[in-house]
Amino acid sequence: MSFRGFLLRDHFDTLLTALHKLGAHCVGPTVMDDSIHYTTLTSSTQLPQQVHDHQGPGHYRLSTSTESRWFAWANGAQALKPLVFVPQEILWRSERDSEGNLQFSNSKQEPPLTAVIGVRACDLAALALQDQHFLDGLEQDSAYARRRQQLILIAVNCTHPSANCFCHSSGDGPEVKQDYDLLLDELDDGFAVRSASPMGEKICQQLQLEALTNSQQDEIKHANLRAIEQQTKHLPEGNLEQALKNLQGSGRWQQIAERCLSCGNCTAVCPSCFCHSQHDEPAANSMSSAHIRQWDSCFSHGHSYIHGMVIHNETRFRYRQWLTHKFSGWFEQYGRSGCVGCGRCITWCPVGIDVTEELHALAEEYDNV
Amino acid sequence: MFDRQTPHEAIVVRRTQESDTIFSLGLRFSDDELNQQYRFQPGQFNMLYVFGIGEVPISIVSDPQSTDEVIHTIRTVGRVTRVLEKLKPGDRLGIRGPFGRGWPLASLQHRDILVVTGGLGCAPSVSIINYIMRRRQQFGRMAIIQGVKHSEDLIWRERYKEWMQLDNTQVLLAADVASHGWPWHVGLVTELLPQLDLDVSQAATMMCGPEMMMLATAKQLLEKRASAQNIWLSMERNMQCAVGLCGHCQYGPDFICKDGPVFSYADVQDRLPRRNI
Amino acid sequence: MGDLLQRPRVAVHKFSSCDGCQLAFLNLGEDLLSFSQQLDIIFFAEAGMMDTAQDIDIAFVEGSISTAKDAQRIRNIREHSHYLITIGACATAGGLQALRNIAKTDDWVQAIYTNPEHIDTLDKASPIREHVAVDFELWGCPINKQQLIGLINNLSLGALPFEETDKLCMQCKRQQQACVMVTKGSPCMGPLTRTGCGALCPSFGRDCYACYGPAENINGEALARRFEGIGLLPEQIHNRFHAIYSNEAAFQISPIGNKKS
Amino acid sequence: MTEQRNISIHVPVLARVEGEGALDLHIRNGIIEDLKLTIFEPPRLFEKFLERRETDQVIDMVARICGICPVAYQMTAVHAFEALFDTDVTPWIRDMRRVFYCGEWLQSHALHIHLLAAPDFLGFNNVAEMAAQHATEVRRGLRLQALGNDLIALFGARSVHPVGARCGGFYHAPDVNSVNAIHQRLLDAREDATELLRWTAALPIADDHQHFVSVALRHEHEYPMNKGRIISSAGLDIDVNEYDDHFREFQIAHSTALYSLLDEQVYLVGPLARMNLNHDRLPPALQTLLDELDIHFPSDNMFHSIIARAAEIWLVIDEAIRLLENYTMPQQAAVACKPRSGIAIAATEAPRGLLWHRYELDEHGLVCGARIVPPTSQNQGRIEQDIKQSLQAFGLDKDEDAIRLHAETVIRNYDPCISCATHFLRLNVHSE
Ligand SMILES: Cc1cc2nc3c(=O)[nH]c(=O)nc-3n(C[C@H](O)[C@H](O)[C@H](O)COP(=O)(O)OP(=O)(O)OC[C@H]3O[C@@H](n4cnc5c(N)ncnc54)[C@H](O)[C@@H]3O)c2cc1C
Ligand code: SF4
Ligand code: SF4
Ligand code: SF4
Repeated sequence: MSFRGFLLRDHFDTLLTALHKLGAHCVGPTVMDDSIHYTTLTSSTQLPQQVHDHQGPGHYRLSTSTESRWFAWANGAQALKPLVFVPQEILWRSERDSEGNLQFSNSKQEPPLTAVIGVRACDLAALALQDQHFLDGLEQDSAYARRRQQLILIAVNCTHPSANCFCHSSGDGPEVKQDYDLLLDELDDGFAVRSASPMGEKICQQLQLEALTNSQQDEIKHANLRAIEQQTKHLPEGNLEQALKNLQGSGRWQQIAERCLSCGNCTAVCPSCFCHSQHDEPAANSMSSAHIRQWDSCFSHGHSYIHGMVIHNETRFRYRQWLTHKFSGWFEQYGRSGCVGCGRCITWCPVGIDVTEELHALAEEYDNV
Repeated sequence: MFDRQTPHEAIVVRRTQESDTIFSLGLRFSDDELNQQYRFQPGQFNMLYVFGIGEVPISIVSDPQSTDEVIHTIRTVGRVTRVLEKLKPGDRLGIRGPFGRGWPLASLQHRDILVVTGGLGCAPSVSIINYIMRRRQQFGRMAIIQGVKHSEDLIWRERYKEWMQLDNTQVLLAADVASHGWPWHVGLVTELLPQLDLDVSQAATMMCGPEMMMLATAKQLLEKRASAQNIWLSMERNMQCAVGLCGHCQYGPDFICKDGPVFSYADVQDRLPRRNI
Repeated sequence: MGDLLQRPRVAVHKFSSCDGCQLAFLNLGEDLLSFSQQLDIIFFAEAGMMDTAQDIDIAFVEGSISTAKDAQRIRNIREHSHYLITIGACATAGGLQALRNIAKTDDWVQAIYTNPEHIDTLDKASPIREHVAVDFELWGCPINKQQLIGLINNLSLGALPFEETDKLCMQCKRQQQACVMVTKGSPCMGPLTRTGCGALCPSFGRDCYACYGPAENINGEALARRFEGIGLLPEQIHNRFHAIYSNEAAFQISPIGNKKS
Repeated sequence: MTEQRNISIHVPVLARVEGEGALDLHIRNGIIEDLKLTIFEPPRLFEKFLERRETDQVIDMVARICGICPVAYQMTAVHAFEALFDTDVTPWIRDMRRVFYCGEWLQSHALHIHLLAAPDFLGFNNVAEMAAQHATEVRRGLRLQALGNDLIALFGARSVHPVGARCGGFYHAPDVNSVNAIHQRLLDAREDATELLRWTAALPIADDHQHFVSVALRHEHEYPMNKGRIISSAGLDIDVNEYDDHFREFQIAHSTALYSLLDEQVYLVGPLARMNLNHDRLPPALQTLLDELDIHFPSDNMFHSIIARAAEIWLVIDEAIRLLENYTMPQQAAVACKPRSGIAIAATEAPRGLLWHRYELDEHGLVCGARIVPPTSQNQGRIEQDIKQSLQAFGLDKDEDAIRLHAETVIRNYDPCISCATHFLRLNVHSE
C-alpha cells in the first residue's frame, strides 16, 4: 500500500477523535503494572511515552528514555488475542424451572466497534491464524466472529524488536504486510500513514495529513532494515514439521521437563494458542447455570484427561504436545507453522525456556540421525 | 441444521440398566421438529448436558432410521455420568450433536465384517453391530470379537449368545482374567484372530477400545494381508466443544471430534504405537 | 454418593485452626439467609446450632488434628456423616501449625510454656485425611465464598465439585496480570500453586505465597533453582516452600541446602 | 433451698464464640466455690515457627492466628517492625492503614453483635431463629458486616487473611473508582449505623454493675487504633515498650492460653474498656447521639459492651468516610524498609482489645524470638471474675438452664476469640 501522508505527532489525538466519531472504542498500549498492556485509550498521553523495554528469557523490564517516540518498544504479554478470544466468557446459560424443564439461551450481544492502536506484524499474523481456526473450520465460533467483525486494526511497524523476537525468521515481520486498516510508521516528529481498507480510507479522510518527503520514506525503509538486523534469534533451517514428527521419542523432552514448570504461561501469552475448556457455574439458587469457557493449556491436567487417566501425564509429554503442535501439526491443520516469532513464550516463561533454543537442539538431533 | 453449539432440551423416555455400572437412556427432543430434523450415522456422538454440572461426549447407539428416540449407552465413571445415571423417564437434560465422522457405512455394503471391541460396553461398536444386525442381508459374513479385562465385566451375555446362533455370524469372547465357569477364551483378543472363519484381508474391520489392543489387533491383521485402509478404529480424547475449536481432542494434526472419532488405520498408524500422544 | 440432596442436613466442625474458613459461611451475607432456608444446619457452634445427635448429610470440617481427643472426635464425625468435606489448609493439609511437624514439638512446647506437662498434644498436627476418609477437599487458607457456594450447589445437584488443580499462572494470565516474577523478579509461588483464590497476590503486584496449596504435576526443584537465580538465599527459598503447606510432600523439596549461608 | 440443690449441668460446647473452650463451675451451698475458664486449645505454637522468617513473611503468617481479626495481627507486626526500622510512612499510608483497620472493626463488631451476642438478649438460640422475627435488623447487620469485609478487601484483596499489608505500607493502592464506590456505600451506611446504635441501646440489658480496671491505648487526639500509650482506669500510663514492667503473663494448669495480670490484678480490654477510657475522643455527632440515647461512658456494666461495639461501628464508618473523602492515588503505596537487628515492639487495638507483639530480630532482619499477647488471654481472668460476680447477682437459686444461659451470655459478651488462644470451650456446671 502506498503512503497516504504524514500525521504530525501533535495531531495524533485527531486520530483518536476520528475513531471516536466512528463510534469506536479505542484500545492501545499503556504502561500498567510494570509492563505494556492494551487498555482503553482516551488520549495519546496514556501511550508509553519515553519507555523502552528490555526482554530476555523469563525477563521483562521497562526503563525510561529521553526518546520522544511512543512505540519504541516490542510487544508486551498480550495484544489482540484477549480482545477476540477472550480469556473467560459465558457461552450459554441454562435455566431450570420448578418442574425441571430446561431452557437454553446464548447471548448474541453485539460487541462494540473496537479500534486497536499499535498492533504489530506478529499480532496480525497470529490474528490471521486465529481467524483460520475460529472462523474457517467446520463450524464458526460465533462469539469470536462477532468480536472479530468489530475490529479496526491500526498497525505500527516495529522499530525496536526485543532480544526475544524472531518474526523475521518466521516470515511474519517485522514489517506489517497484511490485514490492517491503517498502518503507521513512527518517525521523530510524527507518523507516516498508510491505509489498506475502506475503513482505513474513511479514517484517513478525517486526519490532517501532510505530504510525506522522500527522506522520510528512506528513513522508514532504513528503520525496517535495522529492525531486521536487530533480531538475533531465529528458527532452525530445514523441515521442522518432519523433524518433530520423527523426534517424538527424543530424550530432549525429558531434559526440558526438568526445567519446565508446566505452568502454561507460554500458551497463555502465545497469540496463536486457542485451547479452551468449558465448565458450568450454577447460581446460588441452583435454578440457573452459566456455561463458561476459559483459556486452557496443553500444559494442564484437564487438557488430556479422560476418565481417571491423563494422557499427557508428565511434563515431557505436555511440552512435546505444545512444541509439536505449534511447529508441526499446525502445517497439516492450517498450512503453516503456528508460530509467528513474537518471542512472548520466551519472555514470559517464568524459568526462561527458549523455544528457539529447544528447536535448534531438536533440529540438530534430527540432522544427526 | 440446528445450532450445534448450544444444547437443546431433551426428555428421558426410557432407561435400562444394562449392568451394575452401565445403563442406557432413550432420549427425545422436547421440540418435535428437532426430532424430525435430527439425523446421524452410527459411530457419531452427542454432547449430553446435565444441568449445572457439565457436558460429556456419548456415542449414539440407536438406529439412524428410527426417529422415536436417540439411545445412549453410558458407563458411570465420574461427575457427569454419575448424575446421568440417576435420571429417570421424564427427566430433562441437554443435547447437542451429532458430531464427528461415523463408521464408513458406504464402503461396508456386501462385505464381510469384523468388529473387535475391548473393554466395558464399548459403545461405538454397539452402534455398528446394531446397525448391521438389523440389515443382515446387506452384508457378508460377520464376526464379533469382544474382550474384557475380567469375565464379570461382560455385559449382554444373552445378546451375544443369541448372535452366536445366527447364520454367517461368529462371536468370540475373551477375558484376561476369568472366574470359574467362563466358557470362552481366557487371554487376549488377539489370540482369537486365528479362529476367525472369514478372510480378514477382504473384510472391513471396525474396532474400539484400548489403543494398545487396537494396535496389536491391527498389526496382526496387516500380517494377514489386510489393508490399512480397511481397518477402522474409533478414538477417544477429552472433548469440550465437539466442533474442533477447543483443542482438547488433538491427536497429532487431527481433531478427533471432527476428523474422527472413526479413523482408518492408515490415517493414524504413525501415532498409534506411541503412548501419551 | 451422588444423590440429589433435598434440604441436606449440614454440620460445621472445628479443630485446630484460626476459624477463618468457617467465616466463609458467616461472610455469605444475604446468601447466608437463603442457604439457611436451603440447608438444615444442625451443628455449627460458632453460629449457635448445637445438635450433635443427628446423622449428617454434609459435614464440613475445619482445622487439623493435634490431640488424641480430636483424633477420636473426627472418627465420630465420620461415622455420622454421609459426605465429609474438609475446608481449608488446616483440615486438608495440616496448615501452618503443621510446621511443628518438622521440629521437635516437645522443644517448642517447652520454649513457650513454663509448665509443659499441662499441654495435651500429639507430636504433630495432621490433616483430616490421615485420620478418616474424606469425600472432597477444599484447598485454601482461607477458602472463599465462591468455593463454598460451588460445592454446596454441586452436592445439591448430585455431583462432587470439579477439583481445581491448574497452576495459578493460568488464572493469573486469564486475568491478564503481568507476571511478577518476570517483570520484577519477585519469588512467586504461582507456578506450584493451585487455582481458586483469583490470583489475588499477583493482582496486587506481589508474589503468590501458595495459600491454595500445591497444584498437580509441579516442579518445585525447577522453581527453587529459579528463585536462586533471582537472588534468593537458600534459607529464603526454604521458607517459601515450608510455610502453610509444609506438610505436603509436593512442597517438601530440599532446595539447595537448608542452612543460611 | 439452694443448700439442698444438687444439680449437674453439662453443656458440651459453648455456642457462638469463636473457637471452643470449657468452663468448670462448682456451686456448693449457694456459693461458687470453684470456677475455671479452661482453654485447652491444641497449642499452635505460633511464636516458635515465626523464628528465622523474614518480616514480610511474618506479616502473612501472623494473620493466621485469627480469621476474624487478621488485620490486627498484621498491623501490630507491621508497626513493631517499622518502629525498629525507623520507617517513616507517608500520611497516605498512615490514613489508609486506619481505614483498613476500620474495616476490621466494622466486620468483627457487626458479626459479634448480630450473629453471636444479640440472640442472647432477645432470647434466640442463633441468628437464623432471630432472622425469622428480626429480618430487617439481621439484614442490616449482614450489610454492615459485608461493608467491613469489602473495606478490608479494598486494601487486602480479601477480608480473611488479606494479602495487601507489608512493612512500609501496602503492596497495592486501590484505584479511585473502587474507593469512590465504597465511599458511597459508607455514606449510605451511616443511617444503618445510627439505627443499629438505637437498636442496641433499646435491648433488654441486665443492670449489672461491677468493679473492674479498664486497659486500652490512648492517642493524643484520635480514638485509639494503631497507636498510642497504654493506659488504665487505675492510673497506668506507659509506653508500649514498658509493657513487661507492669503486665505479667503466666501459665495456669487448666488452660493453654496464658493468663495476664496488670500489677497482679485482672483487667479488662476490648470495646468497653476502650470506650471507658477514650469516650472524650468520639466525634461530637456521635457524642450527641449517645447523649440523646441516654448512654453514658464510662460504664461499669459489662453488658454495655454490645452498645460500645455499636458505637464503635458508628465511629469507624465516620472515620472511613472522612479518610476516603477526596481520595487520590499515592505516588507510592509503600516506602522502603531497612531491616536491622533489635527488639521490635508494638501494640494496637484489635476489635477485641489490646494486642501486643514483641519480636527479636537478628542482624539479617530475621525474627529470632516472638511473643504475642492477644486480647482474649488478657481477658481470661476478668471473664472468670465476671461470671462469679454476675452469677451471684443473678441468683444461684435460679434453675440450671437459666444459670447456664446466663454464664454463657456473660462469656459471649466478651466476644472471646478463643482461636487466638484456644479451641474448645466446654461448659460444665457442677452445682452441689
Ligand atoms: C467420542 C466419544 C464417545 C464416547 N462415547 C461414550 C459412550 O457411548 N458411552 C460411555 O459411557 N462413554 C463414552 N465416552 C466416554 C465418556 O465421554 C466419558 O466416560 C465421560 O466423559 C466421563 O465423564 P464424567 O464427568 O462422568 O467423568 P469424570 O472422570 O469426572 O470426567 C470429568 C470431565 O472430564 C472429561 N472427560 C472425562 N473422560 C472423558 C472421555 N473419555 N472423553 C472425553 N472427555 C472426558 C469430561 O469433560 C468430563 O465431564 C465417549 C468419549 C468420546 C470421546
Ligand atoms: S510460539 Fe512463542 S514465539 Fe511463537 S507465536 Fe507463540 S508465543 Fe510467539
Ligand atoms: S515452557 Fe515455561 S511457560 Fe511454558 S509451561 Fe514450561 S515453564 Fe511454563
Ligand atoms: S505472577 Fe506468579 S502466578 Fe502469575 S504468571 Fe507469574 S509466576 Fe504465575
